[in-house]
Order: sequence, then structure tokens, then C-alpha cells
Amino acid sequence: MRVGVVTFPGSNCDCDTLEAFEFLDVPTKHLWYADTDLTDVDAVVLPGGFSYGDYLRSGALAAKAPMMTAIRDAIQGRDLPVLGICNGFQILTEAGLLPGALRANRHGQFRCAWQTLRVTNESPLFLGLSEGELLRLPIAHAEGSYYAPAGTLADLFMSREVWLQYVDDRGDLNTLTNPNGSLANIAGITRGNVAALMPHPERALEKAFGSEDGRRLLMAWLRGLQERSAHAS
Amino acid sequence: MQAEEVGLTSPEYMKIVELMHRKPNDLELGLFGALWSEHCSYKSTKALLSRLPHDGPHVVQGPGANAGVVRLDQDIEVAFKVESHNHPSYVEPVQGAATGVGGILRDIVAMGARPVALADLLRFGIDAHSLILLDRVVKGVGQYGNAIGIPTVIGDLAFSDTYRGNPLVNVMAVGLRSPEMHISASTARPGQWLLLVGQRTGRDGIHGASLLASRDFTEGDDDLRPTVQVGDPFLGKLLMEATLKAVSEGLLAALQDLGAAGLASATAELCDASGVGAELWLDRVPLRQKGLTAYDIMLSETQERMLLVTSDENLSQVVSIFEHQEILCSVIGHITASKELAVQYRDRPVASVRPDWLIKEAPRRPLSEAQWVSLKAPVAGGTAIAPAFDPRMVREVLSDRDVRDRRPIYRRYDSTIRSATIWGPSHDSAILRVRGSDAGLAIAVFGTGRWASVDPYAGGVGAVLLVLARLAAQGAEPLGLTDGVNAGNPDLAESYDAMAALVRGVADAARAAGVPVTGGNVSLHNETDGQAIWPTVMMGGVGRQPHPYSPLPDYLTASGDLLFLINPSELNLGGSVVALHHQGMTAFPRVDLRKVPHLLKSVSDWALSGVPRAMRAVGPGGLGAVVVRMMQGQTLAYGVEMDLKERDSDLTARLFNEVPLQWVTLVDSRDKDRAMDYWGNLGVEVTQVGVVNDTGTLSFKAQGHSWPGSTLLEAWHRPFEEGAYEP
Amino acid sequence: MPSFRVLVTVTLKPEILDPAGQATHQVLQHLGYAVDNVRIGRIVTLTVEADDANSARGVAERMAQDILANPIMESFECQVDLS
Amino acid sequence: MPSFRVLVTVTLKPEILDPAGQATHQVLQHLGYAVDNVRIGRIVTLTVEADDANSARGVAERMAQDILANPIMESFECQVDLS
Ligand SMILES: Nc1ncnc2c1ncn2[C@@H]1O[C@H](COP(=O)(O)OP(=O)(O)O)[C@@H](O)[C@H]1O
Ligand SMILES: [Mg+2]
Repeated sequence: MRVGVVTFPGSNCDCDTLEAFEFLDVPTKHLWYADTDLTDVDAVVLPGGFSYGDYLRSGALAAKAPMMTAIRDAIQGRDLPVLGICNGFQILTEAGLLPGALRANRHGQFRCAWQTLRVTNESPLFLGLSEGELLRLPIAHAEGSYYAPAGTLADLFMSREVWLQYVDDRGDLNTLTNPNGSLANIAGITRGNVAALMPHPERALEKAFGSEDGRRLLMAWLRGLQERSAHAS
Repeated sequence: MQAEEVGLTSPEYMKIVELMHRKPNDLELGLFGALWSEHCSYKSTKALLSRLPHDGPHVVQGPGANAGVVRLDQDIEVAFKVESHNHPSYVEPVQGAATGVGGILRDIVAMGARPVALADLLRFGIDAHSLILLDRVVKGVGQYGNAIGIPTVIGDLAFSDTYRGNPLVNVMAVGLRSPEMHISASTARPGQWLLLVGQRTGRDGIHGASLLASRDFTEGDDDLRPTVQVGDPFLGKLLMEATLKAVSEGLLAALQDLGAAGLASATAELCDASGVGAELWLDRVPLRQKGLTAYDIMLSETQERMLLVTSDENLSQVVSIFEHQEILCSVIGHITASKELAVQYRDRPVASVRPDWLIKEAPRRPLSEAQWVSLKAPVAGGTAIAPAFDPRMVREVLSDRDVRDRRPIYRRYDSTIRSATIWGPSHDSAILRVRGSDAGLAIAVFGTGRWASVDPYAGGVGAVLLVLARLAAQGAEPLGLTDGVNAGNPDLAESYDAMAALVRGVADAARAAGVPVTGGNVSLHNETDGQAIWPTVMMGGVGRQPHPYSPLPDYLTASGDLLFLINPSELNLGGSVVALHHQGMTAFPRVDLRKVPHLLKSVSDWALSGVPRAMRAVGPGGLGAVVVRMMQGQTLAYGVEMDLKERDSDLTARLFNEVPLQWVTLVDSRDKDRAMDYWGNLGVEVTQVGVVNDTGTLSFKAQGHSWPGSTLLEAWHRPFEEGAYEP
Repeated sequence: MPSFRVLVTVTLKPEILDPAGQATHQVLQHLGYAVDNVRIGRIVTLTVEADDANSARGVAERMAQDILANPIMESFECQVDLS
Repeated sequence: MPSFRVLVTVTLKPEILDPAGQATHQVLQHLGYAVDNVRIGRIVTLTVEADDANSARGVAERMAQDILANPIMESFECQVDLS
């Protein structure tokens, strides 16, 4: 099981993400946006950061990278599992690999804070994260307000693709704990083998940093990968 | 061109003619104007700054390089420095602040260190326009720091009308390197190539160094304002990665960032430091617009550029590293043995000057021993008279802009990127884990405001001591200090003396503590219409944190714990928030420096002893503010019953004095004797000032006052747009 | 080949929240301007080489669709002049 | 009072660096578009109540100068239509 982590020009959470997987004893491969070779990776992570400085729209310029074409092909060809974190989420929506879009935060500011999230739908992509479970993770973004047209949003809920939502410490949904104005407090979604979230699990691997829920989340994703690859073989 | 047009006086012009044995041409004059400016030459302050203590067992690089460097352990060195961007931030707050961040980060990169943390130290007025400027500056700091991916882990913010026309925007950057990454600007050798990498040069900020930073702002100077420099954190990130890669592969012979006075200053400094000359071919400098003159190219302050020196042998490898990131990389000259900086443009020579004329021969204001001694003279008047205690003072102090919660600011900064921040901006010092080391890095900052307004010497001492007190509260061993000096026009005796006394205070306190000042920055001419700001020093300190994964809490952790005040000060409210509200500006108390090393060592050992449950240094807002801040922890579960023996005005002075070198510490009641023995043996006074309970309330036992925590926090959380509670 | 000046105006669709527009609206109101419906869009200007105005417009529209605008939340308009 | 539709186009002055335009240019080129001089500006649309088109234009220009554009690095153009 080898996880590829893509560096786009301006990505700045790529090293944290690579280190997070090394910390979890997972072999990694550092992928460069201009390359297209995905042969020896079993899954890909699009890390957070400011690809192309978030100029034009966050994720828009990176979505056009050769690596994204390769990833699109691999998703279509071999159902490549992909996880997008923060800017990675933005890139995936800009590339049309996930529905919806991420708009500027409602309050117009960058927001760095700890945030409680609820696992809204159990997903085979994250084995061991059960419905209703709460996670505490850091967020750090200026354009994280999830938007999808009404029909798309309804589909997401119907097909249980709404994965994570911003909630208060008791697990309740309310607008006060929505840090950015996301529709339905959406923090993360899945579609097929592609999943993405705005918070940063790679920054919450150990208690000393405030929470180890990021490790739980990444471990769940890795277990999901293993399970599916065992199933496939 | 006239000498005055480039900010030179006629004696300075005469000195240039004498050095050159001829009249300089316009470009040469421009080079002198920029490099002999206050900003580049430190002409008014060099002698003064040389009095700061520079040496210590951990110092790898003292002042003189792009940043100071200290040793964290065998394998890791820390580069750090503070830089100001005051005038540009006033003119264009977002870009001014953003380019300030970019600039100091490149200083760290120029030392071969990878930036790992930023701290912003800000001073603003309190009128509506100043608060808008603050908002824009915060946006700018975040815009650059967040995008380039360096966490802003701590900061300092204070307000006063004195900063209305001259807000202060100082940024400290901290980087890490392994000793093998050692690189400097002083190692260029004849025959090597000079490469300019990064942004295309435009007419950005020309005259920034010579004029903007050397003049006082007066209404109606619009035409002298340089073209606004725009920061590009995206290119900044690519440039940082490529440069560090070239350094780590050992491909560079020397390295210099381009800051004030652009290519002129970078080439002159590099050549002077290396004792070499250079030939520059300006035709090869990539330009962003047509029609730039040699003068423009030499003095442009376009951001996101670095100057590299490499041997012929390594040239192609260096070029390919930059090409990989799609960064422009041009050979613009070569190093010569001639001791001449010879500039060519359009295939003819346009300037020829010796780097040492530009650097070492810059005129400098001397400082006599007698002057140095006089800087310590006590100031007359300004003694604080404590008002009788009024329970409303507690909320008054908590809601003062200098004390209240900074979350609305720091939540706009990414403080957790790089996954190394164990303690971020909600604490008094930041704590970072350091990969590859058992030790962590503690960073504390503090700048003066009120403290240096009447007695700058006392303020300078106070700022150093509070930074060190904050490091000590974590048991962190201080490795080095950096100081950003901000003051008025040095040609006016009053402004100069105030600034000099401030520096003397920094020097005395740092020397007393045995901690070196390894670098810093000076920003003068912070003066509008003849009115200078309070001399203001922004101190930053870095320390070795022996247990980064388990910081000593700075909040209440258990009911029944006893609250002690370590080293209770004399009852002097001078320079405090309460004194300001009730009396006006008063002199900050002077501290006996002889006991500094003993106190810092004792506190640091105490923090590491395993006995205390929590600790926090007393700072702005005094003991009262510290106790309330310790209440907030994770929840409002705990409260404190204060038991102070002082009454009336003494109670006010006890609760709200801001004298440095006092700490609040918590111990389990069963450890009371151990604590008393520990401090008794060291001869340091401690008094019990309260007990932790589970009421979520602050109460004063003897006086019968009590406040629910929520009331106190409401005061503390007051938005910056609103004034303080008035009793 | 002749060169054309292209102007692509990208605006948020009406149903999309525009925080920057809202903030600007607030500031304008504070200052006493009687304004409403403040929206902020993006305008990309560039020059493009093409055989004629028609094909320049084609290129502009492809770029807008491809990258300059996000069809989920934005609409665009292209304007082409001989430069 | 009649209401007017105001369109304020704000662009960076030509000598000011435009990092966003630069990065967009780079990507467009990679994608094979033969473009140059890519610059990104802002377009603010709003409605304003005024006696007539002339005074609406006056208001628009004041707002642009005051708030919508940053005169030290940007220039602007106003367009006013009856809404
Ligand atoms: N207040 C100060 N205290 C100590 N060192 C200082 C101070 N101000 C400047 N220096 C040192 O003087 C040198 C030149 O500073 P500066 O011109 O700001 O450097 P740079 O252009 O690289 O930012 C640096 O080594 C800096 O650390
Ligand atoms: Mg430098």
C-alpha cells in the first residue's frame, strides 16, 4: 500500500501530509504536479496549502495540472482512491471530480481554529469512523464555504455522500458553529472513491497538538484502502 | 541630480567626492544616497547598537548578517530576526504588511535556514482610521504568512494615540537549519557568477530606502511616495524552496536577499562582506516593464528576489533547480578581484564605486562614553499615585485594548501549519516541537508602549525582562534576543535621546541576564508633523524548551491548588493600564538588575522541577489580569478566591502593577511546604495570594467582591472597535 | 497574426452569497451612500493572437469556460477588440 | 428617485505587479493558449438612487475614489445606466 502525495506549485501542507503518513508507517511517494506517472501508488492525497497562491480562485489553476489529468484517468480507469484536504478539496471541485464548489468564507476572513465535526454518514472509504462520531480537527482556510446547487445538495444527502459536518461540542448542527457559511454545515463529502474535507487531519496526530482525531481519520482511510484492495484481489 | 534629491547632505556629498577623487554621476550618487541612508547604514544608531551584548555560548552568528543565529543543540541552529515595515504599511497596509513578512522571511532563508515561525508586533492608534489600518495590516500579515505556509505563532499588540500617524508593523521570523546549511554573504570569491533569481524587476519602491525611511511624513508628500511594492507569497514559496534546495546541495558560494535598496544594497553588501568586487550587466536583469534606467534597476525594491553566487562548475545545476520551479534565474554578473563594483548597462559602464565606500565609509554618528553613561540617568517626575481600589477596575483592566483577547487577530493567521505548534498564540510563549531534536523551541515576544513613554530606559529593560520571564515560565533556556527599535527623527535631540535610552535599557537588561542580542532592526523617522511616537522596542526571544510535548500549563487545573506570587514587586503602578486610566502617563518602575540572573534561573528550575501545576508571568494588566487569564483554560470550571493583605490604594497597586519579574504559580496544597522551602532556600520572596476552587468565580476573600467568570471574560472579549469599560 | 484585446468579466451567480460585496455594501452605507445590490466580480484582461475577431472570441470563451470562471457559481461575458 | 445601475471597473495600474495575473498567465500558456498581458481586476456592480444619470455618475466616482479602488495602486472606470 503506497500513498502518493502531490505537490502543486505553492502547496504548503505537502510535507506535513507526507510526514503524517510516515508517522503512521505508510510508504509514501512524493508526486510532482507536472508529472503524470501514477503506476506505483495505490491512493493519492491532494494536500492543503495555497496552490498557485490561491490566485484566480483557490484550486482553479492547480486543477489544470498534468497530474490532475492523470488522476482523473486513474479514477475513471482503476477507481483510484483520492483524498483531498483543504486546498485538495478545492482542487477536486474545480477539476469537477467532486460536486459543488468552495466559496469565500461568509465572514470574508481567513479562519484558523479548532473545530468539532460529526461523521454524518459512515463510508466504506473510512473504516472505523462510525456515524455520529465526533472529531476535533484544526481548520485553516479563507475559502471553505461549501456550495452546491439545490439539486446536487439533495443528491449528496440522498446518496449518503455528505461525510462530515461542522457541529458544536455536543454534536449538534447549528449556524453558530458553522465557521465559514458552508451549506448545511458541510465540511467534507465523498463520491465514489474520492473523499475530501476542509479541516486538516495531518495536523492532529498526537494529543500534544490538541487532538489525535486526525490520526483516527487517516487510519480509517488507510483501513478502508486495505479492505478494498483485499476485496479486489 | 542634486545630493538632496537622494537624501544626502552637502558634507556627505563632499565626502563622496573626496573618496572618489571625482564627482559621482547620477547613478553613483543614487547608490550612495541609498546605502548611506539611515535605513541601510544605520548611521544614527550603529555606535549605539554596538553596545548591545552580542556574545554567548550559544551564538553562532551575531549582528551583521541577514539574521542572528544561535545553537539549539548539536545538530540544529536557530536563525531569527525582527524587521519593521512601518511606513509602507501606513501607505498601503495590506501590501505593506505582506511585503514586511516576505522580507523578513527572505532574511532567514538568506542564512540557509528554513523559516518555521512568524510573530507580528503591532502598534496602532485608537481612532476609527487606525482600527481600519489594523484590520488591513492583519489581513496583509495573514495573506503572506498563510499562503507561504509559515505559521504565525505569537504576537504582540498595543494601542495608543501616539501611533495614529505612525503605526508600527514589526515582524519576527524564526528559522531552523543544520550546521551544514551554513551560508552567508561573505564567502563570494573572484571568478564566481552572480545570479539574480525570482521576480522580474519593476519600478517598485524606488527611493524607498533613501527617502521614505529617512524622512518624516508630512501631509502633501504624495509625489515622493514610491510605487507600491506588491508581495507575491506564491513566488515567495517557490523561491524559498528552490533557494534552500540549492543551499542544501552545497551549490552556492554565497547568498544575499534583496531588501531595501534592492540590487544596489545586495551587491554592495555581498562584495564588501566578501572583500571582493563585481561586474554587473544590467541588460541581463529581467524586467517587468519597458524603459527602466540603470538607476531604476539598481534601486528597485521589487520583492521576491535573491542574489546567488555560484561557481562555474555548479552553475548549470543551480539554474536547473530554479527552472524546475519555473523561477527566472539570470546570470547578471561575476565576482572580480578588483575591489570595484562596476556596473554596465546597454554595453557601456554606467557606474564604478568601491563597495567599502558604500558600506564601511558611510557616515556614522559617534557615541561617547559620557553619552552612553548619561542614557541611564533617572527621569524626573511621572511617579504613579495609586487610586483607591474600586472593584470595577477589574473589568476596566481586562477590557483595556492592551489587555483584551487577541483572538480576533490571531484566528486570521494560520498558526498550526507545519504541524509543529504545540502552543500557539493564545499563550504567552509559543512552543514548537523541533523535528530531529528532543528539545523544542520556545518563542516569546513583547514590545513597549506605555512602558517606555516616560522613562524609555525603564521600558527597554522591562521589555527584555518580560520576554525572558515568559521563557522562564516554561523552563526554557534563553538562547538569544532580537530587538526592533522604532523611534522618531534622530536629528532631533529629544527623539534621539529617548531612542538611545531605550536601547541602553535593552542592553543593560540583556547583559544582566546574560542573553545576547544577535540581531534586530531600527526604524527611525516615525514622526508626523513634528510629533514623534513613543520610542518603542519590539523584543523577541528564542529559548530551548526541554519538554516541548508537555508544556507547563498556564491555566487552572485543579480545585484546592494554592496560588503564589513569586517575587512580589514594590507597589508601583508606573506605566500600567490602571495608572494610564486614572492618572495619565507615568514612569515605568526601574528594576534592580542584579537579581535578574538568579530570579530567571530559579523560576526556570522551578518550572522544570515537576512541583508547580501551572505558571504564568505577570505582564500588562498585572496580577489581576494574569489570574483571570489563568481561569479561562478549557472551561470555566475553576475559580479563584484571592486573599491579598493589601488594602485600598495598596490593593490597586498590588493587583495591577506591571513590574516585570513576577510570576503566578500554582501548587497542589500538599506541596505547599516544598514550595516554601524551594523559594526560601533561594532567598526569593513568594506570597500566597489565593486558592483555586470550583466555583467558576473570581472572589476577594477580605473585601467580599466576586465576579462570575463569564462577566470577566465578557470584558476580556470586548471587540477592538469598542473602548474599555469606564468605572 | 493580429492580436486582440480580450476582456472576460466573471460575476457570481445571483443566488451565490458574496461576502466581499456585502462588506463593501456595509462600508458604503456607513459612509452615507444610498446604494444597494453590491456585488463584486472579477475582470480578466489579456491579449490573444488569433486569425480574426471571431476566432479570438472563440479562444476567449474556451478559456473562460475552462478556467477563468467556475460555472457552478459564476457566469461570464467576453468582449473582444482589436488591440 | 430613479435608480441607476453602476458598474465600476477597478484595475491595477500598469506598473504595479499583478501576481494573480502572472500565475494565471503561466497556466494558460501551459494549456496552450497564446495569450499575453494577463491582468486581473475587479468589477463592482451596484444600484444607486440619484436624481439623474449625471449625479449617479458623480456618486459612483466618489465611491470609487473613496472605497472601491485603492488610488495608490489601482485605477477605475465608472459606467452608469438607468436600471
Ligand atoms: N536594533 C538592533 N539590534 C541589533 N542588531 C541590529 C539592530 N538593528 C539592526 N541590526 C543588525 O544590523 C544588520 C543590518 O540590518 P538590516 O539592514 O536590517 O539587515 P537586512 O537588510 O538584512 O534586513 C543586521 O545584522 C541586523 O541584525
Ligand atoms: Mg537581508
